[in-house]
Amino acid sequence: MRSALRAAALALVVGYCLAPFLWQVITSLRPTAELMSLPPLIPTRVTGEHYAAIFHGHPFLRIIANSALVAAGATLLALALGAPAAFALSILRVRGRAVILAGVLGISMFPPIATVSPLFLVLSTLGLHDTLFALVITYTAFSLPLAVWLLTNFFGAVPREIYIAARVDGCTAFGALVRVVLPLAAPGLLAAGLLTFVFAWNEFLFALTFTATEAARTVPVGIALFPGLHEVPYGEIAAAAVTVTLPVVVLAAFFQRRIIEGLTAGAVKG
Amino acid sequence: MKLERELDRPLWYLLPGGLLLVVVTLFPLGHVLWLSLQRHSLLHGPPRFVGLDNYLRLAGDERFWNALANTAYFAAVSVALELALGLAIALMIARVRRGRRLLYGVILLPWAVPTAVSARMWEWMYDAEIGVLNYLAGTHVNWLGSPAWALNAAIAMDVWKSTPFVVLLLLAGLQGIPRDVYRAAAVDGASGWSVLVRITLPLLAPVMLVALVFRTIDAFRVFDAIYVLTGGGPADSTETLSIYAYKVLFQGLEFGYGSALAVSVFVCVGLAALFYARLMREALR
Amino acid sequence: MARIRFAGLEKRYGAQPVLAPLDLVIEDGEFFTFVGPSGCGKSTLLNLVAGVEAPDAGAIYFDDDRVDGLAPGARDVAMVFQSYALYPHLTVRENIAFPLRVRGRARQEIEREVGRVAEALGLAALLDRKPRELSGGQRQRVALGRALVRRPRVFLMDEPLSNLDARLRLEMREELKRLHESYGVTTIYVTHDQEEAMALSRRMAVLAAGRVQQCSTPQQVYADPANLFVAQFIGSPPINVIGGDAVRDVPGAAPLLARHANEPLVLGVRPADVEVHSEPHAGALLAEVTMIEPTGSDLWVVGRWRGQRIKGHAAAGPRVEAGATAHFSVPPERVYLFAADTGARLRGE
Amino acid sequence: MRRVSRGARALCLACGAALVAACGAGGPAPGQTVVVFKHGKLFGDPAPLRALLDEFERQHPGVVVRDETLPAGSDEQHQFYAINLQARSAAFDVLAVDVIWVAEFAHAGWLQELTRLLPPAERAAFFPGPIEAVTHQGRVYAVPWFVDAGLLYYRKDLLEKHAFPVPRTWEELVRTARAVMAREPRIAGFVWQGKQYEGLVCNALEYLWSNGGGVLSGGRIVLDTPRNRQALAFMSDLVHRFGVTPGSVTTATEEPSRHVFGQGRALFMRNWPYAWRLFQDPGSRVHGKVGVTTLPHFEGGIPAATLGGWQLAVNRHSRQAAAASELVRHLTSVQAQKRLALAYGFQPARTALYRDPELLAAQPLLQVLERVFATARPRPVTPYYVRVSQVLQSELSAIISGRKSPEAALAAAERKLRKILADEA
Repeated sequence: MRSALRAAALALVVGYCLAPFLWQVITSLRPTAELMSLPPLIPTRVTGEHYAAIFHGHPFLRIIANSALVAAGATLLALALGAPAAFALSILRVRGRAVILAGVLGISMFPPIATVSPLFLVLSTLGLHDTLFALVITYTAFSLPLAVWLLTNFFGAVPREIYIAARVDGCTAFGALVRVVLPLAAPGLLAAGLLTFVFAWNEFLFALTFTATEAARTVPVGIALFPGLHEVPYGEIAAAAVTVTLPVVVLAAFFQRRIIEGLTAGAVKG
Repeated sequence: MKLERELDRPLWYLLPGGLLLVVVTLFPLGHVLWLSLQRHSLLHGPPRFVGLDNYLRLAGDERFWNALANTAYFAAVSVALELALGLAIALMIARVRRGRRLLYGVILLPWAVPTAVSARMWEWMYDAEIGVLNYLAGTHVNWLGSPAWALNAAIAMDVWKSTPFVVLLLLAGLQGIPRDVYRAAAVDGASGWSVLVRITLPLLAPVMLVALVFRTIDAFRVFDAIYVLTGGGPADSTETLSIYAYKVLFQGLEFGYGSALAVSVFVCVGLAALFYARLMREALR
Repeated sequence: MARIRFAGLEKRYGAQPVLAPLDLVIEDGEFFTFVGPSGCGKSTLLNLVAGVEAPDAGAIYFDDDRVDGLAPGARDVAMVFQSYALYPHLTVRENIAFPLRVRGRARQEIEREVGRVAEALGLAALLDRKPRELSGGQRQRVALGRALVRRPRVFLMDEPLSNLDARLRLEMREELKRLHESYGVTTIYVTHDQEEAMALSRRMAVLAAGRVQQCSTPQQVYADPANLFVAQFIGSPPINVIGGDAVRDVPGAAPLLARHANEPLVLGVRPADVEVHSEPHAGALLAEVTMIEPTGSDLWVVGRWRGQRIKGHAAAGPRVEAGATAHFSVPPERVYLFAADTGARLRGE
Repeated sequence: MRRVSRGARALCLACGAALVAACGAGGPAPGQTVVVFKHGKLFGDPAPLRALLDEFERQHPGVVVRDETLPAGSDEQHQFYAINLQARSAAFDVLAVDVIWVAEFAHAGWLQELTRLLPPAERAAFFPGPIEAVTHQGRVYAVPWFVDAGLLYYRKDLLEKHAFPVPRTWEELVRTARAVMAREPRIAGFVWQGKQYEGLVCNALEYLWSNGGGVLSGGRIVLDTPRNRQALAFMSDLVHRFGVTPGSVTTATEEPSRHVFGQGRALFMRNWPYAWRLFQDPGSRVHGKVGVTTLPHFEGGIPAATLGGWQLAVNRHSRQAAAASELVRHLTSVQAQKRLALAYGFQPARTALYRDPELLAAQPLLQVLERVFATARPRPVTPYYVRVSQVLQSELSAIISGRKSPEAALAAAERKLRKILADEA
């Protein structure tokens, strides 16, 4: 009996998590005529018109490309800046590292609203308004604290003797970082990178304020402000939402062990 | 051999990251604090130093207090639900072996979907006339349109989106508990319930606390969900601090008063963080 | 090769001295050991020579070159660690080749050198394995290979054998000695195992609380300890120590005591020099036997004399039973005298 | 900084290059003055507008007109102009300004005075509402370009079927709606925009004005009056007492209400003229069944509609003010407005065009729209409109969501608006 109960509970959990997304998929395949009427829960016939529409009418491909570029850029930069910092904090054991780490964690708590207006003013006057560059820099800065925190934990797992061995074998400190520490902490880099990517892929407030046209508009803003002047195409919004969710879901499912490692390393050691 | 002094000082490694953080985070925060002491509206002439006027206006602004109340309510209820639901789900799936990867993938889905996108999904489901929730429940509730329901509808969406995060943390915490602790409990004849209360929960407390901190701070910063779902309406019943600050800053273009609002959000988040930091230190002792 | 000279080398962690000023010379090609209990500063000294830590005062010279300012990689020093510190993500071949590749040596040269060292250490069959697929002994040999391959001026070994099981440890000890003889690289060996130190080193220094207690050949340190600490630390089973008034009653000690009549004294005699007889024996102490320890090659007897513990070596003849009494002979010429307060060695002229 | 890996450095260069490229095409040829015309994205083929600009270039040799678009969102355009004008930018010369910004921008000293283009004699050629919107302290700061206003859509077929005339007063509308709702299955009486946003202010003002009330009079807040209370009570009763408007009005903007009416599930609708064109589509479920007229008014009140649309102004910091003014005159001329009306379905700001046979043939709706635009009134013309609107939005939303009584909401709104005006003075 217990196993039946457990199976039912599991089904409930899976249903709870999937239902909204499944309904979105159904809506995206529902013909426009049936879109607004609900008696038929499952559409009588399935149509790909909405998927065609979003890539035809709206610069949707460009928006997805923007998001991917910004998220990848921010991830690379966050790792490129975060790894050396974490290396200094964990293996080089810089003095005052507990204070630095606490400060970094403090910064990660900043609410975006607190810094969005001055950033907006500065970026506008620098003519960086509505550019991908502005988003990359902002996202890197806002995901750096978490990245440094995670990487410090992951680098901490690398035995110190191995670093000393590399130094004695002739590497400079930087050489040891690149040749020995980074390869060994690769899973950590991947976990931190993934979390940064998902953060940048999901971010909304900065994207909303810093972008104006599809030159830099990202997915969350693109979908939030999807309707044109006159149209609220619910079918197309559903299609857009599904199109945007799939890659991230695949990413998450594929790298889920890494993501969980990242979350736990960050949190459990928190 | 010449005396080659290797530049090994660690500070060089902290410099690039630190510089970026200062320029893009600390400096703007300082700038906001400075702006909040000025009467700086883009539309009405050059900025003028006015000291604490903005904060006095803040204290007297009933819309600020309404936003603060909404934010606190949103944070308290959403975090409580997320922890309870998260714990239940974590305990339920902790011992699943078959199809564990698939299960984790499904659970990760809500967390992976951008909040703005899931807000559009839920807005479609919440529609009073053609929404699926009303259709399935046979009700005709104006979820996003009535002051009584709107904020709770937003909370429900946030719970759907953030519970996976809590589940994953707690699962990690559960895996952290060594197997033989449970074997010892079994030997001692402890039953399911007492194992949960006397062993699992106490050992899970630190991780639950971490989940609590992360979620509370995120909940206080909520913006995306509300902006897309209701825009703060109806009748300001879902207007949170971030939303009100955004309206003052980017619609009214009043950067002085808007900055004071932004500072208030920062203070709330700071207080919550400090409160939890102290709680965490006690819990760990 | 290199002649290592420490000139007033000193290291403190905050105000707490970790290594008192050290002046010492290690000859070229010598196998020199620092031995002492954990926390005595021996690992710090090794780190100073390796360049991983910087001294607070003093200098280190390899021949005439001052090296304490140099980066670890620039000192041409090789190091073997207690935990082996192999690169887990690299194969055995890549591990051994690592120091050469980092220095940008040519590919053929690297292959040749790695082959040579692998042959010498019997690792030829394991070259393509990853460290986690090897046994403790094999990993230790790979660590040695990584150190040998670059023909360093100095070898540093930080308790390399302590992670191995007892039998393998003895085997590796012989291998280390053989390798040293064939390569003759100046080696600084650090261990807490005094037996190992004595077996391996040409000269050794006993360290305690960051200060060198004695520095000379193993035989000298064993036979002529500079103070009570050295006497107790070196030699197993540990030296018998008799203190208090009982010292004066030890037969045969009189001539030694003559010159130090009024000082509080401590007397030490090595169990190996004490023979135990069931019948009375000239110059022997009568003690009640508390425990018998057979070790195959010989039989150790532990007794209680005037409330103090004494251990001796049972000679052939009738067996001595626990609980009975026995005679522990103390040869005056094998007795050491120490000042009770400072532990300094007192020598009779 | 050798630590930053080559990857990161390459990335920064790539973004930097993208930034430079985005700055726009090459500079003008020497000796030519370039007039930059900045405006919101026009939905439709850009060619007709370009043709007008080319014509201007032919008439003014040596002048080149560059046309730059902004995103459609009103907030975003507002931010863009405010940021650049406050920073005294001269990157654009002619700008298309929403009706509610003119007073704000003029007060901030960002617009060139254009009274010369629109002397009092010439103003009669335009509808009175837009003229009032572009005048600040007696001086003209923009020329109306095209006009928008709130309309009443009704189901001609259902009114004929149940023999009801087109309602002239709000009371009549409610009576008709309730009667038809009783006989027609699953149909809403009257749908409009009630979400807490700018649209709600447009809807509410139409009740206030049509009952003789309002917000501002002579620069002073006159809100908490019996007429206004009666008007907003009616607005609330549409939902809570008469049941003519569904409760979901509190989340409705232009599109959702247009969907409900377009699906044939509503008798009356308040919306902008753009919806009419969508109902002309043969595929629409209400094709041929829709009538349009001016919005009803209260007994003894006057018809009124909230004014929308765009005006053309000249940037105060523009270095080619003369050429820019000429461009404004050209684009707001009768011929230009006619061609734009034909190309994009804009409603001209000049009254004469509403009797132009060619235009009437293309857009029969213009006949009705003429009467509507004649009664169209701008939202309270004040430099602090954005703050005024934010207060109105939340108080009006409180009324229709039943959270506050009209009396309480109006009292609170009056107090807050007074404070804003005192604060800003």
